[in-house]
Amino acid sequence: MTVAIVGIGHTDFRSTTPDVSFKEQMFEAAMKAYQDAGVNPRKDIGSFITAAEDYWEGYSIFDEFIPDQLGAVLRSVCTISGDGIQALVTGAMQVETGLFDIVAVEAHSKASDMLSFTGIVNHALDPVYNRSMNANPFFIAGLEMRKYLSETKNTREQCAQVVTKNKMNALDNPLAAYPGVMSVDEVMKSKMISDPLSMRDVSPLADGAIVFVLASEKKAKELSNYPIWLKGMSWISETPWLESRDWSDALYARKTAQKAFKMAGITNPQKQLDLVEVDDWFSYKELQHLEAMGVCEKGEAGKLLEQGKFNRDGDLPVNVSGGRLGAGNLLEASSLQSVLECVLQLRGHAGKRQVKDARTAVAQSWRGVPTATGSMVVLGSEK
Amino acid sequence: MSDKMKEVPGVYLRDSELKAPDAIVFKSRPNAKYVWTAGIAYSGYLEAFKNGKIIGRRCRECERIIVPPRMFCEQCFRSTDEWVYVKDTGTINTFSISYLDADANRIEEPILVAVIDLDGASEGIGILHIVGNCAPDDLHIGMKLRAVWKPENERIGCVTDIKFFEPLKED
Amino acid sequence: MSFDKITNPLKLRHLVGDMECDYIYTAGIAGEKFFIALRDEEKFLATPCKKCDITYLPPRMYCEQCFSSLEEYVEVPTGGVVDTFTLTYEDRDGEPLDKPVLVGFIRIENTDGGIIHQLGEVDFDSVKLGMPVVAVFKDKSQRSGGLTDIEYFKPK
Amino acid sequence: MTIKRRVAVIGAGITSFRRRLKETGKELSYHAAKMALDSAEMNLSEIESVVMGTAPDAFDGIHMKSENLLDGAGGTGRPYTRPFVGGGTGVFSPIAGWWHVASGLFDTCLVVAEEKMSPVQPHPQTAFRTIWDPITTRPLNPNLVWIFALEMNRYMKTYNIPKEHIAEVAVKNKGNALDHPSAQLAAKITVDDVLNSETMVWPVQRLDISPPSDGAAALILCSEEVARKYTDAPVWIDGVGWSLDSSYWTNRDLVFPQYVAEAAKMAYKMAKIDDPPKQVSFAEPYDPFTYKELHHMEGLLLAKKGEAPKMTAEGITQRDGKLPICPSGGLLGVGNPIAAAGLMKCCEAFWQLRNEAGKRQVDGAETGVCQAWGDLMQVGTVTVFRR
Repeated sequence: MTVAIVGIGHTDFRSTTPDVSFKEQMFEAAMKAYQDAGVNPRKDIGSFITAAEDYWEGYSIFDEFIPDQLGAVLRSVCTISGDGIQALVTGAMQVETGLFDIVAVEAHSKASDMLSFTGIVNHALDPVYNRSMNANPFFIAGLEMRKYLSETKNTREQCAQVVTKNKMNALDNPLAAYPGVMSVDEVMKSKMISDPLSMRDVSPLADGAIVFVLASEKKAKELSNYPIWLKGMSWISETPWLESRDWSDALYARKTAQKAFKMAGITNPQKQLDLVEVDDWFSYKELQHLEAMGVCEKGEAGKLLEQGKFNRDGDLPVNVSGGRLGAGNLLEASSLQSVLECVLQLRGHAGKRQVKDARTAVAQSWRGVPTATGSMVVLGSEK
Repeated sequence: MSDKMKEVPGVYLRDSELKAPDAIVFKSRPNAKYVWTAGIAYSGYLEAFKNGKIIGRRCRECERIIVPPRMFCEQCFRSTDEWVYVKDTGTINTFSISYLDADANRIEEPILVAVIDLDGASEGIGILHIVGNCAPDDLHIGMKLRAVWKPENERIGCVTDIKFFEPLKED
Repeated sequence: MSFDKITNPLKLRHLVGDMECDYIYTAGIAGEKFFIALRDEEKFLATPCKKCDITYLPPRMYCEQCFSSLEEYVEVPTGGVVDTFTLTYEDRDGEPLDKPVLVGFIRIENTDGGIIHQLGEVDFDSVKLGMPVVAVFKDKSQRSGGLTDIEYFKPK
Repeated sequence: MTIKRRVAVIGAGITSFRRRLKETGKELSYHAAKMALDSAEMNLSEIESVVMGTAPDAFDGIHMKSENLLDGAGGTGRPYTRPFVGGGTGVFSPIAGWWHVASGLFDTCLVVAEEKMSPVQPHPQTAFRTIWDPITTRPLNPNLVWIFALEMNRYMKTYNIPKEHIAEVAVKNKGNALDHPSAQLAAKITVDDVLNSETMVWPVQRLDISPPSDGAAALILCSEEVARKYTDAPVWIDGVGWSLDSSYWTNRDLVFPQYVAEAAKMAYKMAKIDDPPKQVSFAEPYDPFTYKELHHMEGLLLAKKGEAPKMTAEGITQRDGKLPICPSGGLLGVGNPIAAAGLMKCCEAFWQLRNEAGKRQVDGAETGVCQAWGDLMQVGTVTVFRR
């Protein structure tokens, strides 16, 4: 692949944004991204892609409402009803075909427009087999967390440490919606949602928009002094049937990592990667994803976390941005938040939280309950 | 289908079978509630409605006045520059006569629907609304209309603060 | 980045609404067979894929791994083991429940699948992973075709 | 613009289209995908990527519905994506499949489109209540047909089109559908039947509208190298185009579908077509309403502005005419499970170009164009197929 990210734009992430519509939010992120890339969307950009889901937005056919504020009227525009990274790789594929030189990719969250988030998640469950129980759909995470912890011998305390680490990391991320100094005890004693999953194990929702400008190799070199290259990419869906799940292994993360690492020539992730942004929709997911990706052995992540290896100054910093737990759960846009962090780090623009000599980074995502869909991109400052 | 393949799969299910007492079916209604943020442009738009006026935005680059207002010009891709009131009169760009309600049920008294190009806005800038005080047969493209507002104390800042548009009698 | 913004919070407007409709879902070809056997005969039917050596429960019309059409339905026990479980404190809308629900994933014997259902006649503290459980069916008169025809799974 | 590599279609599958089918969405997807694989004599194991095309979640009544559907589409354990452009999705999904293969990232892609509109009660229309802007439009309590009637009226008035000419589209398509085994509303009707049918939203009458349906369709896409292994008669995707116009549809002139024209120009440029009426042997423009077929013929530059109705009245667009339009029977005849209906058109192009369309076969089919339309009268998706 020879596609690079040459422009980034974003809003702040906030628990609520009553002052702007999703369109005005997108407009701000798009304006900044085009400015950053030095492109005019009305002339230079061939294709525009948004990641969005109707029920997150409260509109059927949300695709209707995206072109104007992206400068995309009467151009090639589409929605990917999926994760932000799926939209990003769609853009990369479009560039690779030779059809376009420059593509814009957008994802956002206007989660605060939802008054019944849990009810909406419940509506994602299979209507025949999984909706009859009157339980918060996060029971699925409760089931998975118990099985995962029991099989790996990782502990609830270690999951709580993921929360404290990510909120702490978010303190140095000016975009983050949920930075904080939270003790392990404060996580452990928080209200139970679905035992062993407690309230603080769940990432809190936030609003925000992110736009990237992608370009072919030739254009990237013209446009940017610091193009960030997509060196590996992969996205996999595993069975949607909860009844066929393994319940402890994140198979989608295992398979995406194998493929993306192979593409990027990564054979020893711990050594070759300078930072990793993994999905932490739920605290245990960070540990589960790290193990599935092969960053460490199954059952090792909790221990390594305790040893500080995943801290910002550790051997392999994980979720320096704060992840979903610290920066806020931006729904489909959270994976682009992870990519954004990687790009800032690889450009050397991450300010106080800059990881030294960052050259190769990974952003990994999961679409949340009840899915088993995950994506990954490997990014590098060198081609 | 290809002439090589002879059968198309799919088992037709009648409404009566679906609703039979022993049918294996699952019913549900989602809890999917929202509070859509109007944002800058639409908050201004609704505020104007409350005051009995229609407001748009001007883009100084293409010099268009656009309604409904937006904070960005989709043609020039830049921020629009200022608020501009337009008139509450206009011309029918196109119309239709509906014998269906929102759930596709038949209604006796048809609803007259029109896109109304507003006076004072740029050419071709219209809004969707209902037409009243008009016989269906009298409706025509190019017809001049004016807004009929609800009384001030009934206006809440909603497009329905205009009850409907009615034919403008030319004197 | 709009040039103009709103500085008076009282002028910020919102509209409330929903995206709700009533839905009736069919159980499908395999689902209908499964639920009729469950309702009328207190039986679990599964569909084996011989090629992949997977026995699906709930039964499927096709094998999702190799796409073989699955036409043979076999009866399997109405019990299995607790593969994992959780105690849920909130209802499907995220509101607190009067009494938390004990939910398990029960791996059904002789199959590669299972059923997510409530666990009964057992305390949260006494449930163990791997514990054998069996389905308790509702009275025939109360069954309507669906997993709700099972009251819960109880320890064997 | 140099396209990295050519993409072939080597298999197609379809279910029956009906008001309601017993199968779940997954099962419908499976039926279509399996038929497509069988027709290509291919196993699922040879599929490297999967694209799912399906219209709004509010029909099936499942949030993130593509996740729920994926095992039926062969998505388990594979890269699986759902591109979405409203009603345009059916013809857009093979475009997404095209970039999966043309990019060089995958050698094969299974493209499936599914729609189950029947779960919505009391009528699928109810799910359309939520497609509107909640600030400017929803308070007016609109019905979806309103806006199409507005567009139709604008089109008729501008070019002075007699309703009789528009009615010919329903007569032709429902008649063509008599030869399509999936068809839901195939019938031998007359222009008078259309003109005398109940008025829904004037000028739209009952027989101007395609029905809501359940159904699924599928295509197998692959690289040239793979295609040669499986068949001597691949069909090529030689042009793709898509375009989305402004959401502010009351600020646009509805008389001409500029978005379709932009998409068509993009696709024709790629396919090196400079005189579409001469170089296109048949077309499957999107026809959820009678006038839309005509509107779209003009958008596809197959007819001059305002002239498609006359061409239709003259019989040029009949299956044995000079430019056959919707030889499948279209949405008006075969049915309208939204995304699946769009992909049905692409399946038709595949069968026509392979000379496998049986009684529906068009003579000398060399190049076929499929097009779909959607959102708020806003999106055009165009694919050019060649033998």
